[in-house]
Amino acid sequence: MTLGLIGRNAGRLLVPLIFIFGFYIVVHGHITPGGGFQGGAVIATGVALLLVSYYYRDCLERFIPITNFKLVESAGLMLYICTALAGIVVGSGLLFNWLNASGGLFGHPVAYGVNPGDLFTAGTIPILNFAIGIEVFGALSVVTLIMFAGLQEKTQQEEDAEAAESAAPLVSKRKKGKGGRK
Amino acid sequence: MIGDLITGYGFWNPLIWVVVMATGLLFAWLIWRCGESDYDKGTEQTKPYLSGNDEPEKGAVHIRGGNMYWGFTQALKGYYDKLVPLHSGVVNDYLAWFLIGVIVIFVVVIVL
Amino acid sequence: MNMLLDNMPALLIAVPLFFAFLIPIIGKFAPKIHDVWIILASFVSSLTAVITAVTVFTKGTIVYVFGAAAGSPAAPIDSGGIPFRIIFTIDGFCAFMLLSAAIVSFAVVLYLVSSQKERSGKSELYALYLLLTAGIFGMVSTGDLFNFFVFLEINSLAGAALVSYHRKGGIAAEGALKYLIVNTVGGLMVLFGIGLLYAQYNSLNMAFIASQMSFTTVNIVALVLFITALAMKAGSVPFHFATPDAYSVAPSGITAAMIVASQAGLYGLFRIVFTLYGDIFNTVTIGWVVIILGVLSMVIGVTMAIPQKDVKRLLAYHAVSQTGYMLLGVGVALAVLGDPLAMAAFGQTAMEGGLFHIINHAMYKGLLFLAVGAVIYRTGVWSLNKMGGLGHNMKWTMIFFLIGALAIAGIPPFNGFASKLMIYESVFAFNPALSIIAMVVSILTLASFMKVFHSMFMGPQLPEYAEVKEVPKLMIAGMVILTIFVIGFGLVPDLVVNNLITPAADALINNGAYITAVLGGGL
Amino acid sequence: MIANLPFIAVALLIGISLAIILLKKNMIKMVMGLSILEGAVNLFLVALGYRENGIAPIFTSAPEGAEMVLPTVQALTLTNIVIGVATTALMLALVMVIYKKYGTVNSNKIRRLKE
Amino acid sequence: MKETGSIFHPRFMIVLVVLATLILLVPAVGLNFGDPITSSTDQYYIDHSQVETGANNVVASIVFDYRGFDTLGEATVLFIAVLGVAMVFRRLYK
Repeated sequence: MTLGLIGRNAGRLLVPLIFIFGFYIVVHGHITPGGGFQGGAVIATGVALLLVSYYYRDCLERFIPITNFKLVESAGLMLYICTALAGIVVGSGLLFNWLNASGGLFGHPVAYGVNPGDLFTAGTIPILNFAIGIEVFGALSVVTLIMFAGLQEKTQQEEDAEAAESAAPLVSKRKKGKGGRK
Repeated sequence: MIGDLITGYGFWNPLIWVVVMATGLLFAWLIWRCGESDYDKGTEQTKPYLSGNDEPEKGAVHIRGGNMYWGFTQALKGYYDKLVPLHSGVVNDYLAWFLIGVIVIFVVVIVL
Repeated sequence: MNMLLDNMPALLIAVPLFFAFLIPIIGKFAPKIHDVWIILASFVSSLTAVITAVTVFTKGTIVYVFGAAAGSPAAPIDSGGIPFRIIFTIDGFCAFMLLSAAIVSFAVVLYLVSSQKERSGKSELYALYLLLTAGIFGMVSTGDLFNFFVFLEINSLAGAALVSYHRKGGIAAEGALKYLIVNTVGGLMVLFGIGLLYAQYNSLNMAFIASQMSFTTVNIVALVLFITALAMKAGSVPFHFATPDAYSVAPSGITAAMIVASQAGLYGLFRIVFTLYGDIFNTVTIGWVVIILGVLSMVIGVTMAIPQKDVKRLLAYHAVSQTGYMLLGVGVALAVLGDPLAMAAFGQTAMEGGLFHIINHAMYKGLLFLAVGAVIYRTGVWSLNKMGGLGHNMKWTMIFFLIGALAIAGIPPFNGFASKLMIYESVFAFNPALSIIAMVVSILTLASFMKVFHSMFMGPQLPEYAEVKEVPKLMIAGMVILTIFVIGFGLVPDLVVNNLITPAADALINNGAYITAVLGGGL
Repeated sequence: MIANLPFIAVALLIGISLAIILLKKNMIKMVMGLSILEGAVNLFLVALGYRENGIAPIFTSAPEGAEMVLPTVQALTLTNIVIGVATTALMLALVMVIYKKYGTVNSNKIRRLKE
Repeated sequence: MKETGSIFHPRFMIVLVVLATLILLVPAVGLNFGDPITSSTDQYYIDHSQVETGANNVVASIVFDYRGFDTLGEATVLFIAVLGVAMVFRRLYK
């Protein structure tokens, strides 16, 4: 079950554009409207588009398994919490904005008041934006994928495995799944 | 003293309680020792006497959980007949109870 | 080392989150170290909680500012004395709740690792369990209302997801869905109330709002929403319906942790009623509302428990019933809050009894759920009608269950008696009828546990359970930890009351200290 | 009172969502009602922060000297939206499992846990 | 005991909803739209966020700096949702 030629090609054309647009929203989160959540959600829309234009089992499962998306999500969260913990390491509180006005990465001197904006300002905020962008992208993609997979009918083998699991261990003469409930 | 819990009316000391209980048990044990000593294990004396009938099978004697307090629930039948259906298991009802709570508490707090 | 100690309140949340976020990566690359990882994670996070609590009890209230440079106060001068960052305010009551959560969560982990050995989806289970712990820690230590809401949602979602762990033919998903829907509505109502407060005081900080609190109709609406939604989280009648549904299908270890999770809702209720609204409002009315909720919970909880046939559902109804005791004790204190004479005579004792019951309930109800879970682990049966004679094969489990049952029924010398005694005597001075109801409920509790104990462990050995063995040692270890606290708190209640409960009660009654700790003495 | 039209709209939206979750028996519709409830609370939060003739609180290429609307509530709304997404996802997953096992999404029939 | 489910009549439910909506209409009387009673905290954010965080977007500076801890919690909520969904469907995608 896939879409027709037009659908698939439209998906193929649009997905890179969606990804780039989402990435733009993520990186410019601290100077324009937008940020990690919004950009991550836009990127996840691209994944959803792939999902409807190509079928789950045909495309996504082969190239990017669900567990990899979970790793992506986990990586985003780790980036967030490590940036937060670095605040403790440099001698301040958790989530301290230790990169701001440091002169280095994202530490450019800031122009105050109304200004056109500089990408390399705001210290840890772009990093955290990026982390949240990765996290939201991974999370929404994996939720979409799993729920899509959940729509499918189960095979008999899976049913058996599940029934075997839901029966508690030990005791031979137990009726499966009753558990003494009405 | 360690263990004294002042409750406003007096005090409660579990350590004294434990000591008193232990003494009581000691006395009980002493009294028990004074009993008959010609009670032998493994003879006819230890077998249950059920008016001469055979002893029933083990699983049949056990009083199952569902049968206990049957009398209690039966005596309070009117109460339980009203109470048990309230736990209907429908989510809509749960939220309706929440709204009832909000309204009633709001009225109570506003009026009083 | 000093750096770590200074940042302990932050690590309280950061450590479990850090360990939990790594679990999917571990599940992918090294699934064998799962068990070690979760035990380590839980140990470290419980250790941070205990260290934080001890620091609070020895040095006084901790105020921790997130994201600030080192040494900056919560309410800087240049902001006009407004705390504009998220802060953690950990006073005696918070520390007390932290301690109870830390003990139960560590004991449950030992149990859980052993009891879920054979099952799939462990990576998710462990991560969610850690996040549930983090949610409880966050709820009880935050000083910011919106942050409280966020942790409330973490708590609800992690709880609901954990409830659906065993499938049981869809019945677990049903319990989880009911729990989740009810708690989501509650959470959104809490957020609506937070919005109402924010609209008037333009701040989300509890201490700042408490210092500005005034008597307006909008505040009453917010108070009503807070009371109902948090009572629903705590599982008080008539908002308790989802509680037995969820508890009866959750894995037993998880249920023990969810007891603490629901008590975090109770914490929020007490904190908001006392600290935010304690000065301005007519506390007699609110106190009586809390008392009525408590009495209803006690009576309906225990009477619904008696005819139950499913053992975990029975225990869940007892959890509702015991929540009533806490509400009763604290409600009496709330009703006499404006009367210093009555407060000194019995209000303080009622409050201490109610708070003492929180930690006692966490311990013995956790123990009971673990013991019942051990029986279910070996037999695979929930129904009391099918059990019997298990005392022959599971002696240790029987002993632990007996201790828990005696404690919950208020039999000396276990801890339930000490707190119940304090509640009875102080409530008797307030209103004798309430005290008598509490005693009758206690008797019914004993009767109900007689039934459970008899039908599970007593009687001749049944043929279908001839092969049942004692549970693994790690599960026993989890129960032993809780048993030590049940017996210890029962034998030296005065030490616990003087060192843990009195600071907690003082922290609730004296909300000026809370405000001063955050805003400084200037205001 | 009529100047407070957004707040009235919030109350009415909450009323609509409560009516949905109380009266509809279809679980999917109940989840939709919860989404409306969450949207209503979000609307309330954002409406709290509005100032007359305020602009978005972003300094990039903003008009000089204009008053800005309150930014905190916008941040809170952002957070609450994501929490709402997470809740909805979990609820829908549970409804899917229930539908698989029970064969229905009618809340009157999803009551094996009762009494 | 009837087996039809809900114990409340729909009409009663509608009365409940109407009463609850009336309670929630109280803020519409007590608050002013477009004119916040006080704006001390927010004015502080607007005035100082550029200096303190270097971000032009005040909302971003609140979300990731002043209230960054909330954002961590909210990312955790999303993580929980993913774990929960993965756990519920754990048999289906491996």
